[in-house]
Amino acid sequence: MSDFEPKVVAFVCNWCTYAGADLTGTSRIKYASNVKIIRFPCTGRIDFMLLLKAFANGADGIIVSGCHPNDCHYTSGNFHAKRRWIMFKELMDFMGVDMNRITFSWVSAAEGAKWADVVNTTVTRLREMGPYVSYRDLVNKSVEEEVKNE
Amino acid sequence: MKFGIYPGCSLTGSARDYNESVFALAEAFGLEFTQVPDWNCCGATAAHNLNKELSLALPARILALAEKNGLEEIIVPCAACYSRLVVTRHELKKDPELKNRISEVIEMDYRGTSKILNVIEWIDKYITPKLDEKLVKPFNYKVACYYGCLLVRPNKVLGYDRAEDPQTMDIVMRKIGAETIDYPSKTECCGAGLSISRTDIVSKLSGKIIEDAEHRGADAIIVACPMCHSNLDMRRPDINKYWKTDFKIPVLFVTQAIGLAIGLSPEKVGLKRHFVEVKIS
Amino acid sequence: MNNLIARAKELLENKIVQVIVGYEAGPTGVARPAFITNPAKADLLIYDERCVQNLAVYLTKPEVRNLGKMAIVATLPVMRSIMMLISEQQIFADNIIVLGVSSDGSLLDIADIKVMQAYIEKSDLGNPVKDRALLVELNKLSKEERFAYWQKELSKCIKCYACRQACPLCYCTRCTVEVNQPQWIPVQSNTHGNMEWHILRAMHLAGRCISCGECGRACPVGIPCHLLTMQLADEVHNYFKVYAGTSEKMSSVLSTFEPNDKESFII
Amino acid sequence: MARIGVFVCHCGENISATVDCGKVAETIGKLKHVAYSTDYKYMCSDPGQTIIKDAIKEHNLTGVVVSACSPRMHEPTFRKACAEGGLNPFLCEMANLREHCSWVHEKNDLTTEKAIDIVRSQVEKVKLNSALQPIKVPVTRTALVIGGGIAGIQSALDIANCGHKVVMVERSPSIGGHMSQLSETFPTLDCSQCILTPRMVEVAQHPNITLYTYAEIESVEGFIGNFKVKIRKKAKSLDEKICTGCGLCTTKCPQKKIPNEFEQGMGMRPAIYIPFPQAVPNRPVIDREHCTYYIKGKCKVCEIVCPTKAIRFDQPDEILELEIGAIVVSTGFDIKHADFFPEYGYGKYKDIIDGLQFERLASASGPTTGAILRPSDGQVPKNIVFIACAGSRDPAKGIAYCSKICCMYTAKHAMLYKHKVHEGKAHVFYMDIRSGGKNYDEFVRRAIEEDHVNYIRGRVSTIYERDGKLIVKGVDTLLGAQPVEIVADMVVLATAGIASSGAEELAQKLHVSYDSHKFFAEAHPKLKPVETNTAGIFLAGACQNPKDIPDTVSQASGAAVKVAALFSQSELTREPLVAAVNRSGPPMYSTCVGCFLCQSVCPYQAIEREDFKTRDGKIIKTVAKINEGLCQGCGTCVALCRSKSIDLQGYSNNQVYAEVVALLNEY
Repeated sequence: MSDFEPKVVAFVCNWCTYAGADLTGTSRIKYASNVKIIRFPCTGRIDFMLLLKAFANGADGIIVSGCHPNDCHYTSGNFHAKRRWIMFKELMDFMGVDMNRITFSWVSAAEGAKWADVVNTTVTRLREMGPYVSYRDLVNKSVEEEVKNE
Repeated sequence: MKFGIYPGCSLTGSARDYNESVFALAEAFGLEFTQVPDWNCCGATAAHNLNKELSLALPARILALAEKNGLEEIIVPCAACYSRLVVTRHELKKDPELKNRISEVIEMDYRGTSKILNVIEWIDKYITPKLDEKLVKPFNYKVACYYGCLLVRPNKVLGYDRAEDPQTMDIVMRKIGAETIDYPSKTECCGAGLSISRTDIVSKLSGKIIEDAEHRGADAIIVACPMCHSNLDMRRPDINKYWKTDFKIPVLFVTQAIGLAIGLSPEKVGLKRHFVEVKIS
Repeated sequence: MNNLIARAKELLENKIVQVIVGYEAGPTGVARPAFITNPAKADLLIYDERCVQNLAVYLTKPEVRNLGKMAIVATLPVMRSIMMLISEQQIFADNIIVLGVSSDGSLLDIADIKVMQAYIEKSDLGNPVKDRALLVELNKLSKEERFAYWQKELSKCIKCYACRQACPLCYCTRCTVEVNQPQWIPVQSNTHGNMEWHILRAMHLAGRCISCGECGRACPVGIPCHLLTMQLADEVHNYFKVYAGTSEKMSSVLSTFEPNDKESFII
Repeated sequence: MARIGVFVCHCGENISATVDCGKVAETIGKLKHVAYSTDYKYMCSDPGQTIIKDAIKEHNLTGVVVSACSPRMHEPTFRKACAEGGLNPFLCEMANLREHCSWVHEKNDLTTEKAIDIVRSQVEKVKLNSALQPIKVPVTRTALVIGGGIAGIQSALDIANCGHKVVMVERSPSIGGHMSQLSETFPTLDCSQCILTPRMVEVAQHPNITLYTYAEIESVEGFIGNFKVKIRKKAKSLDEKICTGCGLCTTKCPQKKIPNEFEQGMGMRPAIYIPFPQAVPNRPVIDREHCTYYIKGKCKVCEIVCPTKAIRFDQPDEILELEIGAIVVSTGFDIKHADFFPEYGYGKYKDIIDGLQFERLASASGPTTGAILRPSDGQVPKNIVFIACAGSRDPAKGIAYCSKICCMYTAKHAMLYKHKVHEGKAHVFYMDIRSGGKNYDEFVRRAIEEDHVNYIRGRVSTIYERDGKLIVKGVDTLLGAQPVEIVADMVVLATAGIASSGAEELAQKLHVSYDSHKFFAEAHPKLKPVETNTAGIFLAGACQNPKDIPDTVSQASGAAVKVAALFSQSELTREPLVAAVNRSGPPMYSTCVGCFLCQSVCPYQAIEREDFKTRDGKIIKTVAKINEGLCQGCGTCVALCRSKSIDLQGYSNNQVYAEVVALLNEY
């Protein structure tokens, strides 16, 4: 377990966090290579189903990040996203899905260092938590169920 | 409707004149009070300088007692007591955790359901509506209404009248026939509790308040706070000595002025207890 | 009840409406929905404790709509559903007459939407009492226990989508589960796919669920799936201080925002 | 069958120092549908771009992934290269191997593996890209300028001089705005009217400008290039074509006791009035609220005296409907008045006035013809106090912002006073002197050093009247917080600038956002200060925040250029990365069920309704429709849509889904 490296997918908006991660690069700040970024125009575009798809496809953790409140390039996408994540988080908690596997953050285009920090903190936490077996088992078990049914 | 009254220390001591006039008015208008049973000190200016929890627990106990005895409204004639009670209600409302802690300290359940009225609110609600029919001797004087600090401040907590140039007492006084003057010293500091320890400061500050009223041609200063009254009235010799003046302007409680206007005798409203003579024509 | 029948007759006879949507007793005595177009048949209408189904589900069905202007026997959840459907522009207030029934079965005088709104506003809008108790129990469990609980429950799901069909607010003509570009929800019924379906359903009802519990009642295998949407209805009220279905002008919690919405998990 | 080309850039050594670019190209080259994969030192260089262009032709590529730096850096470069190579530019994606990989990780196998994952996800995405065409929107080349102050005047003239039609709407009876009320202007002390009135006349006479005064915006619909605007022309109660503006009616009107708005209430005007002598248009209007005829039903003196019989008592309001291409909002500002200040007597002291009232006192055309006389008794004040930051920079009063113009005009006021009352004493209480601007600080220094204005750094706690004098109590913080008491004859408050009344309602009609103080919000505080978040609507002047004349005029010209640029072509071209609601044949027409929850999430009001009807006009179904002219492509509606009926070009459900799957799975 000690050499476990979590797979992390980051869902970020183009205008703040993607640009912030660009700044991390330009500033040559190093962070864990476990994270892979998917670019969206806005946090408002991020469908909660995509997060489930990431877990189902083997992600051990997820980062969702966008513009700070009031900084949205589209003025309000992040506010809508915030409400969506509040609901999603409460539902996941209620269903027993471990929300410690998802980091929600606001990282602006100027916060290159914060981005590195968000990634590193998340990866460190996930290393301790280990692979997301319970969700993956669900998928694997489901495959087995089908095989049995057939 | 059962009213409570919380007299506090001054109404039973140095401000008996105030107490008498409040009760005289109540009697004249057929209103009855129940004193909050087993009441204690409100903490006044001393407690909140020493210990925040104590300064909240003391008034909270008074309020809890009022609730326990089914007093939906309590009138608090002393402005300092009024301020402490309202501030406590405010603090406990915004912090439920603190409320629970204080409830434990006073060993009583505090809910914050009793309404707290200052003397002018009480007058506005119960006296003013019937004032016209009872008015027999219009108070035909030019008066300076002096509110002091605790009746209107902190404005955000009390939410009562305007913080600068308050008007409620002026309106009541005009109703009984008085002419109210434009009086910028309305909320200036009288020196308050320094009355004992630094009488010189009180003399200086209260002197300015009196000078301004006299200068503007007032016949009387009207107050609604026992502390203000004692500083402006009882300390008059000190003030005159400090300023080398001979200010003679009398200082009346708003309840006394109303009492006179509805025909109560000067004795009945406690005027004889004043240090500065109140000459009634 | 006689009032209800009389009113129904009057509405049909005077051609104010073409159909009454209500309850009648089925052959085995179980209450079932009735669509009464003939005034003579209005006597079939019943309203008693057997009548639990949320009839609002029929308001958006073309088969019922095509019958013409309708009157509907409406309990509180039905009224709230109607509010939601009006606010989401699925039905028009002018096209419907509400035959409100109170919890004790008496006919209410719901003259218009304003009256209905006033009635809704003074009612208890929280989840039904028995479901509240279930939610409290579930919330007491540890995360792992809850995960196990839902896995066990959801493994039973056969993806019949009765929960969706019974819900007055699942009125989409094409559901996400029918989208295969991309295949958001696996077609087969397996625990993982079932779970994603129920998450999707609950999220789509977040801020919209009016706590009628119809989805749970409709489930043929007894999954308490209504608890998912009811939990969110509670959370909606916790966070945003609103209950769904209280006004015809209501905008859904997830399609609006306040700049100072509070949360504690975004870093 | 997709044929993807992958081009891995070394970026000199920026990428290749930590990522094995050769290995990336080789691994990716083995993927299904990847027809060509290569690496090169500098992909963005001319030879690099040539590699791409040649490969597109040679391998008949259907998509390109350039694996290099951030798309925020070079996406336009490579999309252009693809277009030149004959591939639709929107079939090109970038994998960010530099900022998101090589620069932030150590050199090791994991880093190269991550690079491969990133490229693979872009390959999967680009397979699903569609060839998109830029969106063309027609443009109506007529601008609407709302507000006829100096900002509106400047914008209108600049746009009109570019040869475009302009409609100017002003709600008061004359254009000119606050600038026409000013006496002299800082820092040059030239007369405001002298520099403004020629421009007002120019507006009235310009062949390209149509002026509607005493008119307001009723409603605004549509989008950039294609607004439909309704204007309410309030009844002036006279026929403007016949009226000669002789003004006889205004002298004969028996009702003369209406506070004159132009004089800031320091003079009176009749019910039929021309706001000021230089007004444009120079025609009177009847103020129906105060006119005796409208109140009591009789009078009609103006009708009797009018030599041309121009009075029309029964004239109705008129609604005009105009097609507009762009809108400049220049509704200006108001100021707080003395009654806003409890500590200064809630406005009860006549000799405490605000800055605009002082302007009128100092103005040669004002109520005192330029003499500084105090309102209470008409005496010349010997001792005058100016209080800067009255209300501004005071969170306790709800106005945390700096009103920007007060420091300068207070210095000007003090100076004007000293120039007129030589023996008088002028005191200024200030918090800081903010005099950034060309020749501004020199101006303030002149007031202090040459005109000997007494500047006191500190706030004024209270003002009250005693024996006919105003007692000003303050503090001098530069003298160790020493209390200061000044016995003044008059006090001038430099009160906070606030949004013009009705700004909020107008913003809502325009669907433009505004801040908590009701000032209109710019699209970006630094890089888009003239634009709003609604395309085609621009801001000029103090409707955005308090501004002085030079700033206002500059911004007004800036807004005019934005409008002129928009009008430079008959069609508007926009990036096609917008949302779309699906369509299909009858009977479905669309999977959209018409709940319109998407309408309330859209920040741009880009979602409209489309009805599908039978031949006899009966509505079968109403579904959402995206206005491509307005949509900015945020995609919030896409994620909200329950039936997945909306999708976003460039970030489609299919594309992002494929990205997630590809990032996590090796093939």
